[in-house]
Amino acid sequence: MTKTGPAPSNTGLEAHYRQMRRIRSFEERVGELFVRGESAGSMLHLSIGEESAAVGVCSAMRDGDTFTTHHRGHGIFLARGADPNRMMAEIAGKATGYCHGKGGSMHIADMSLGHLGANAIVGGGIPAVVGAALAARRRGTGQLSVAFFGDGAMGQGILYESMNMAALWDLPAVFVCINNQWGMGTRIDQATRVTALHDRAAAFGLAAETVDGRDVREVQAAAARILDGARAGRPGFLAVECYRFFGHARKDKSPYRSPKEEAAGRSRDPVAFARDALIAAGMAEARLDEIDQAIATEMEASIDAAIAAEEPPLQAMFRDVFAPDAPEPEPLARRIDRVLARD
Amino acid sequence: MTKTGPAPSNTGLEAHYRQMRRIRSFEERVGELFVRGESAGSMLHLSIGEESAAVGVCSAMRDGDTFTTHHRGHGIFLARGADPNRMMAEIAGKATGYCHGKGGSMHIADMSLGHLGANAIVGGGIPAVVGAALAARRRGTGQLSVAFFGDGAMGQGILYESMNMAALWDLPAVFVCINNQWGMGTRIDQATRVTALHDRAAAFGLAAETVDGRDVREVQAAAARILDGARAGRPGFLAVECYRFFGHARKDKSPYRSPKEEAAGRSRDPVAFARDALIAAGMAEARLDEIDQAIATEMEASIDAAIAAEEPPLQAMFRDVFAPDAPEPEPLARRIDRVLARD
Amino acid sequence: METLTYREALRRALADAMEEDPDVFVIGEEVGRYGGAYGVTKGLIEQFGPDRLIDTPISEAAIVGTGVGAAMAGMRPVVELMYVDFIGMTMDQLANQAAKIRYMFGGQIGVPMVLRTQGGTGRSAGAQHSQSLEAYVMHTPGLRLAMPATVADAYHLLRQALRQPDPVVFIEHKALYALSEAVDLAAPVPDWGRAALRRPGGDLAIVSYSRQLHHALAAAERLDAEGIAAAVIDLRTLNPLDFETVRGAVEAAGRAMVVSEGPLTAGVAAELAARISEECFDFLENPVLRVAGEDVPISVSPGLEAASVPTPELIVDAARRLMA
Amino acid sequence: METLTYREALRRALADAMEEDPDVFVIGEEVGRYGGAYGVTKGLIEQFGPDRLIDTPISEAAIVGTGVGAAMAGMRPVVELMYVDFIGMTMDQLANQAAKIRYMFGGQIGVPMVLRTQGGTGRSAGAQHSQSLEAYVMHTPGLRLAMPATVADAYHLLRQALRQPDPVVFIEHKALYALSEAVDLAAPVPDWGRAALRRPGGDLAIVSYSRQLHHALAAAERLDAEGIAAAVIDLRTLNPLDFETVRGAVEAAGRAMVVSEGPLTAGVAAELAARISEECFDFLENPVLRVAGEDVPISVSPGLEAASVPTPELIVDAARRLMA
Ligand SMILES: Cc1ncc(C[n+]2csc(CCOP(=O)(O)OP(=O)(O)O)c2C)c(N)n1
Ligand SMILES: Cc1ncc(C[n+]2csc(CCOP(=O)(O)OP(=O)(O)O)c2C)c(N)n1
Ligand SMILES: [Mg+2]
Ligand SMILES: [Mg+2]
Repeated sequence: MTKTGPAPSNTGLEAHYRQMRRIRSFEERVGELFVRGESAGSMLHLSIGEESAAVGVCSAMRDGDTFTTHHRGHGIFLARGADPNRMMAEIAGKATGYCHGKGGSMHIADMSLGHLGANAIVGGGIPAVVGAALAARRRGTGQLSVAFFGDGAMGQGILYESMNMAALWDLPAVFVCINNQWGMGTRIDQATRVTALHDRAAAFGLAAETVDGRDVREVQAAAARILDGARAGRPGFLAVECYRFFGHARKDKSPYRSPKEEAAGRSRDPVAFARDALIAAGMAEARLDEIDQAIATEMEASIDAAIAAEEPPLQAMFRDVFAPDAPEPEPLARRIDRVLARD
Repeated sequence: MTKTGPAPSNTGLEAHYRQMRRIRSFEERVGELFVRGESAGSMLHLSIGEESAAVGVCSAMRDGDTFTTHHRGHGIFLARGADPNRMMAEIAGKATGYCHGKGGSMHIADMSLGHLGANAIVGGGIPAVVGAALAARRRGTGQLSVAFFGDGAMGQGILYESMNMAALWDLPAVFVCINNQWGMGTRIDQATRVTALHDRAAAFGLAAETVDGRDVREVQAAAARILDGARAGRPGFLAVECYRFFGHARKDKSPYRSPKEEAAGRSRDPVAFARDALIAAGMAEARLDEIDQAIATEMEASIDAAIAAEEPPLQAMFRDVFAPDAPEPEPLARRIDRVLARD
Repeated sequence: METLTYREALRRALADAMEEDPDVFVIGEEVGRYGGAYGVTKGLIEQFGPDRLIDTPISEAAIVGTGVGAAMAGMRPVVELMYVDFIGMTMDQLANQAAKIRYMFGGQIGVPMVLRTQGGTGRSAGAQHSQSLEAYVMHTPGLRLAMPATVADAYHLLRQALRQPDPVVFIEHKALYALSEAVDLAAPVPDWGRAALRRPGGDLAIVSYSRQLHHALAAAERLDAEGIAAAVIDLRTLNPLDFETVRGAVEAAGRAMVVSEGPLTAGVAAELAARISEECFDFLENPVLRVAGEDVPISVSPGLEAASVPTPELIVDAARRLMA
Repeated sequence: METLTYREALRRALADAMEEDPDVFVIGEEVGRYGGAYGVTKGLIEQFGPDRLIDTPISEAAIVGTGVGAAMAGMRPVVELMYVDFIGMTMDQLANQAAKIRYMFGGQIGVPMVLRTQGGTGRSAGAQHSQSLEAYVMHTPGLRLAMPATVADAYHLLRQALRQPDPVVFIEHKALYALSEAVDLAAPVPDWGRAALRRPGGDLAIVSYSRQLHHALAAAERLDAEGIAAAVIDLRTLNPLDFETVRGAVEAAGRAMVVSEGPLTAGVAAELAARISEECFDFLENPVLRVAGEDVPISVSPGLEAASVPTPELIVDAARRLMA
């Protein structure tokens, strides 16, 4: 039975910067994988611009805590310790990926890191944290469970059902809305009349806050408040305000929004903000460049490894529909042979 | 195309009293139908104790307005002008009922009265009012559409999805929660942490109020505010606080709640309250007794007629799966004959 | 031997499983204080407390999702869906999440959740409370599906379901709760995934499950009096499907009928008939007959309701023609 | 004659219907400004305005419910569900409300709503964005189901669907949007509910629909070169189901195969195979073969994805064995 770990320590701005830079760099490589025609499909949702949400919240989590993410979850997963090589391989649909090439970008997971799964269904992963929190509370493990989702998921009824249950049962559950202002081509104010999202959570009895995502330290501080509360039995909600720098998925060029808006959004870059803050605090630019370079090299390697990796074998198709000791589904071709043998 | 009618006129306390008494009397007869073994099943949900919600809100509606109800909707339907005979026949599963005995208590409807249907799915009828309101707005009919549901439906995500869309589009839609404190054997505070339900609607941008259901005039006044606002494009939510006097369904004796609580709940009887108010305002008790007696006679007749009415013919089973000009599904027995004929 | 009802056997199975395994818990609407809409969990909250009989708000989708998360976190949730008719609100959590998690995540984890629910006609409960929706489940890769017809199976299949590493949809029949049988729960039962030959017979094989099994048995009894020996198979689980038992009976008899309460078109009866037709082709002397629910919603009128699904009379009648 | 893509034909059908009938409107996620996830509604908002191309929040259940209400109020909503995979969130509104309203309310009113969606494999979109879920719909009394395979049908079936008095689920195939064909939209087309014999042939009848029709046709072409004449039927609508056309081809050929992308078990192929087996029993020289999707979720790996559903090669191979 997993127990929760100690309070996180590596939470200074430099550590945050490194993590955010790793995410940025990884996502850029994902884009490259797509351009090189090596990704499995085009359903790649980059979290560039949202690094502070991932890093700020994840740095307030502890070992043993569990979480689910939405379709734009690479950054969150990295911030919780994912191996970029296995991630990239999964995104390329390869056998060496986290899910052996079956899941892909939108269905990546690692139980050993508490990642209960990314989800391609908007809102689909939210109620699982209620269940995980219930389990943690019953077993007294001290774990909490965090659901990460986008502003678009505020349209899904299951979120409210889940928040209501978490509040009713005082569960160690936290709902984190990464409000990047857009759900595909729909701006938040085109999806709802009230854009102060945390009011909704408060109306169900959750501790609820909204935080500006520009400064990762503020995100971390807000997340720490909300998470600590949840661990003590007061579930919470945190909206992190940021901006989706690029299109919805890799092919989308966002024709539905203005360059001016994009420029304004991108000017609130949490990675650049942290970099500037580090420099202002006396860190040498050269040192930062070194960090960036080391990260770029690490991430670059993941892309080559992913491209070189093996495709999953065809027989894998029948594996893991059910647990390994159960018979696998009979392949159609074999069934046809059998039926027509008519012996 | 239906247009909305003029503002309702017959809204004095005496008229309210009559309507509430009719509902009370009808529901008592429904209980009798059950006891006599003549109802179709035991899924009969009596609205005794909630008459002011039905009458208060419905009296603020206009001809042409549409509505959906939940499973406890007899009173609402009566308050909108239903024929008790056709209702009782439907509840008995008879051919003369509103739905020819196919729908029953939980699926009763009358399009000509704007009743878009009762629903046996908690929350199931809520989004239809968004669609009806959208249609009314587009056609400029002035109609509004009201969803009636219980406090239990506050647990259903589809309510929040629907309220969000109504608010986003400024629709003439109203959400009325008849908060009778119980959903089956679950008290409202066992289903949610925050029992101030209107806060949730406000968080989506609706005009939202809670009103005590004891005095029908107050319900009517609150409903008029909310409905007028909705007709002008500001959708609303109204919670009417009342008490479910009896069990959840006809067989339930409510062992899960205390006699003391029940006595307190029943002491807030809206019918008795209106009667007392009429007497206090100078109306003779004898006159009230006369009214009650006339209503009892009317309702008594509905039960006899329902019991005497014909069962639907078996062939009705295949009717109305699709529109009348389409072929009906082939009955199984005929199909078997055909298949085995092998000519 | 003891005499138990189907309802009591289910309750016993839950209680025994909860005794044995502290990770088992029940969650759903009215499962605790109320004791379940059909009384199955009555008394269990007194025995196991509110932490293990968790009453929920009316939030089917999130309840199933909660079960998924709890199962992933190592618990053994029994999620109760009050009526299978409400499955429509939960299909995403059931079919896109529970059913696919093991597969999508490359075998990292399973979802050992049991979704207990009940379906079928018999209570004048109308179109939204009387359906037989097992075909949706059977069609979904990744879900197991058990449908007990007998008191012993109410107990044993539920116990077995609670030992499966994958999600099991467990559909009871509302008209069977009061079924009372003398059972010896210690007697051997077929393994999980094995059908039971409930009655031997060499003239005709009738394949059924859940309440229709009893109609099939009643029909077989009457057919017997007419000199027609009908074998009756109780599938017990539709996934896994024990086709070998079906094959044996069908090939021996040369004539087959499948009986299901769900609507005919694209239903369970279609799968069974298709499979028998293809796999036992050379043995069939007559087409495989599908006796199933009419392709109509269920009416509240008791007369229409009863006529919407197979009756023993219809089965007898069809069997006679099939043998002619 | 003009050359159109399937996508353009759908767009044209929507535009023509909206021109003709002011009650027609489109509602769904990203249908307006974005032009639809697969670009079907691109440009329509400029032509018809945001009141008739209504962009919604991400609320599938309530969107379908909104369509139900609007249809009851006399409008003709076209509700777009971005992926058929999301149907799980809407099944209650679809199957308990839209499908049953006419029946439950004794014929008082219908729900003339078209639910447009798309499904199938072909884009490495993974387990939750690649399914073929038409069997859920086909199994539900009260729902019509259309699945166009050709450019002309993309147009005509959608126009016809928009004239139906009852709810129609209209499932496009994501791999067909770019299909381009020379069509004469003024030429006669089969009525609503009629299948089309896309290729005559007396040796074998292949029954299919949606994208698999093209695989079946490609297979028939190859089989022809081997001297096997396969008739290929495009069902066009699965409800109504034109069984007479199927019967004609099957009885003439004596051998039948059904091809569907949906999972094998309890799927559309099961219904078709069961029905052919029972109704054409005396004409069949071989079992009806079901060629369908494997009973597995769809992987994101392009190789596994492609292998999970029927290919022309598999159809050819199966046909050869069936003829042997
Ligand atoms: C249930 C469901 N509906 C619709 C979609 C299609 N879709 C995928 S992402 C998305 C937008 C989500 O927006 P948001 O939640 O804000 O996340 P973001 O993409 O901005 O990170 C939509 C509509 C989906 N995948 N699942
Ligand atoms: C979706 C759904 N879930 C559960 C039920 C079973 N059920 C019927 S009524 C009810 C309680 C509803 O409570 P509330 O909404 O407060 O209405 P009330 O009965 O108090 O009028 C429940 C749980 C149902 N019919 N539909
Ligand atoms: Mg967003
Ligand atoms: Mg209530």
